[in-house]
Amino acid sequence: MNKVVKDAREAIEGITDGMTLMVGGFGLSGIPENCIAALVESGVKDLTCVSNNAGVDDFGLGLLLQKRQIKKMISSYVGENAEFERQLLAGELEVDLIPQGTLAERCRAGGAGIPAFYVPAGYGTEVAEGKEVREFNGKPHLLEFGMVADFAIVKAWKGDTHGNLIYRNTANNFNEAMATAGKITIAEVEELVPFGTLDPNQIHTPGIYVKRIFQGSNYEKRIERLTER
Amino acid sequence: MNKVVKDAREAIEGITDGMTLMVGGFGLSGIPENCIAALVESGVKDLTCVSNNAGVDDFGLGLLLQKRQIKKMISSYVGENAEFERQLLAGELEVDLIPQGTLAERCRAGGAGIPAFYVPAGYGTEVAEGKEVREFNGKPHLLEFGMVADFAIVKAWKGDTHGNLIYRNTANNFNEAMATAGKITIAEVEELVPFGTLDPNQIHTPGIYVKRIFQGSNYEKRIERLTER
Amino acid sequence: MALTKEQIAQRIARELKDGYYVNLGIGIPTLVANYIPEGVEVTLQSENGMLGIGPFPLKGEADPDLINAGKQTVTILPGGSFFDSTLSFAMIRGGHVDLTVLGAFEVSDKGDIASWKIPGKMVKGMGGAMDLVAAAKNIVVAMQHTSKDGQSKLLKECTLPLTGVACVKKIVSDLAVIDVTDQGFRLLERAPGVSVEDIIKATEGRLIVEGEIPEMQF
Amino acid sequence: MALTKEQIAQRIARELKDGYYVNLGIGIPTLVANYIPEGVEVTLQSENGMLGIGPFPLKGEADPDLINAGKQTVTILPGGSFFDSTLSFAMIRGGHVDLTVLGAFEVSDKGDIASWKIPGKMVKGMGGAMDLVAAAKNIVVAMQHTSKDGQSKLLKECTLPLTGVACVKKIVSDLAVIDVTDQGFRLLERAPGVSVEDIIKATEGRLIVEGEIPEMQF
Repeated sequence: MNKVVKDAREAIEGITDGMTLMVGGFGLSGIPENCIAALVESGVKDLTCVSNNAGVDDFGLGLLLQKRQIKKMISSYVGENAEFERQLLAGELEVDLIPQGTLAERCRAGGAGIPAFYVPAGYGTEVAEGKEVREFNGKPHLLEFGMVADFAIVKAWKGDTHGNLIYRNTANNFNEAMATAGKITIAEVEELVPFGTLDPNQIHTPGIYVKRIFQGSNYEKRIERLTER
Repeated sequence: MNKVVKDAREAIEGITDGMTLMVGGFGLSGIPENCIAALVESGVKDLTCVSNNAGVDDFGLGLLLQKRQIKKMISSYVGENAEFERQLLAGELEVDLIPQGTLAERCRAGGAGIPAFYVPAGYGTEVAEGKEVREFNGKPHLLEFGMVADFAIVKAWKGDTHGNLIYRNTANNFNEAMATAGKITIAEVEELVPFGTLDPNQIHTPGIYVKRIFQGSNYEKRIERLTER
Repeated sequence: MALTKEQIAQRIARELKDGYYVNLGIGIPTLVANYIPEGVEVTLQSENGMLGIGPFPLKGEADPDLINAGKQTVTILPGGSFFDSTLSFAMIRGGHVDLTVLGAFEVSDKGDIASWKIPGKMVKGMGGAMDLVAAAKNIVVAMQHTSKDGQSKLLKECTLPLTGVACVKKIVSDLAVIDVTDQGFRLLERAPGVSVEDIIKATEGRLIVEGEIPEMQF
Repeated sequence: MALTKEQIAQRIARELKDGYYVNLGIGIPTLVANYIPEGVEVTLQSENGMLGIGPFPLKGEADPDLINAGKQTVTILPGGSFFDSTLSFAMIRGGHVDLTVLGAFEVSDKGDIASWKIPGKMVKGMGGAMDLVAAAKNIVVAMQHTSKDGQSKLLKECTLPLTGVACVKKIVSDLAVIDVTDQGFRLLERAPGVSVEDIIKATEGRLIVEGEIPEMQF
């Protein structure tokens, strides 16, 4: 069992044009900075990215948008990005907007072998268009489908050489669900430790889900909205 | 916000004849010993118990079976209990056997506001009788329903006065899912600590799910199959 | 005098009960946290994965790993917890959050809400709003009663794309406190110095006015 | 000579590949852990909520909070993890477990398996078996080829209540190693001293025998 790779460049090997990627993070918090940089460098294109947000103009997935490497975004909120807006209005980019809880649950379901499930969110709105409606306990629900990706790319605080991951604070967000839903899951961590050093009761993502892991470098961890007392 | 109760007797107040209870534990590991004892003492009857197992003859839910307080068991495996067998064969007890993963997921779904979902487990078996079948990706699946209980009774290792819970090792099992699915959730813990003393990144069950909590006493923590090297 | 944003928040804060778990949306709803009544302990949920939102960090103490759903740096209070987005929405969808406060562009007298999209303008996405309105037990909307050019935002039917249907329970606008009932809007309180007539004029949807309508006190 | 239970386990262990995550059922499958080949690192999953099952505890060191799916006290290896039943079956159902080894009363030549219930006798329940067989990528069955009175357990159709349909990929019995193919059972290896004729006689379901059938080496 050898999951440890040298760096982001080695980690993203096999990601090719047209693939679907899940990318963890909420806003700029908990995003896999190293892998995003490596994807930009690789020039891979026509990507479908499943990610709650689309970064900002010059950071996060915004860097891939700038280079026009993304064909389609599947997100819940994309409102912090002028280049995104330009590409969308110019018809250069497809967007599939999904309620945030449904997006999280679809990733979780994909990883959990649940092909479909019912939720109330979106009933009666344009999100419901073309979806099956069914009533439970007198309340209408939509049928939503589990989702998997060719690669899931997540960022954790600590990880071990067996691929066990621990997230920190609200930087967990979508990472935990997406880690379960990649055909191949890549984890970049701030600190890579030998297996056996993490408390087995505190692991958020068990190593079974992670195929490749490396310790990232030069984390910027940019704050999107610094707000102080 | 006051969730702390004195003991199991106070915790089970409001549990009345005919109610549905979820009871955490796998075998005799992670079972709410204090609450089970209090239920026996209370004499409440005609209970429907959702629990992976039914205890052994003289411990765990077996104690409630002995006193004939259980009308129906919803479980995945009930094979360690002679009194259970007697009552079942005598037609005194109803049993609904559910695949273990489906049982866990039904509790989780009930707590997560997901009224129904599809799983492959049980297709083509007697478990599928009367259930809707639907194919996804060429594979038949069964429609299963989320489940909630009047009360969920769980056992944790540590808990705080805000109801945050941490389980230990494999004593977590069904407790985490069931804690989310009780209209009222009762937690008994081996150690009750003041809120603010647990690491917010290590909490398995956030306090929002727990309405009543107390520190149990005299835990026997009986081992069902002692196996040593 | 129409209520200020702060007064809207202050009035909504009176809906809070001890022990409530509450999700506050972006904008006016966020201000509610500043007016939690004495003796009422409320736990704030942030849908990106935490319970127990605390005040903004002290200067220099912001943590990029600790933000709220509006992406602002925050702190966590003792007794709080962190979790992933799936569990966060599981607790929302499962009805474990007692009260959700959010803003709106429009609300209909059937409780429909439009709050996420203005066609022709930029589409930012619904974020967690559709999940919240579809599932919270109790939804209070903080909003302006009319647009800047005087058009009512409390309508028979919403004109903008919906966030959810038949879900809003209560509205606190700059002019009034209104319940949404099976028969339509029901006027409960009016802003200081605002007459019932003013409110009727500003409300396009069915509005029930019965008995004396008290003036809010601040 | 028919294989002993230990030899069945030993033969199954040869199916393990480095890095595999494996769920071992109760009985013979549990013994597989004793024969993991040199240089092959395998992580054992226990469906009650752990990865990295270690050996039984030393005398006096058993922990009531640390048991396997058979309710025996166990230990955890470095690099292992604990989780709840929901996540445990999410990883099983989601296909993250590479190999599942379990026992069976009967297997059909279509890969159906009966392993949980004998009508008229006590019904103990299916536990996690139905979840495991419905979802694992690769299911190997450890079983006796015939009943004590010589009846075949590798059948055209199972006679006992099913655990799952069309799911078994491979069988290691006391007589043979058999693949389950679209055309039925296919004989791969025979136990030392057991003839192809013996195996044909002991197999009621369709059995494909092509070319030389090697004898297992121990």
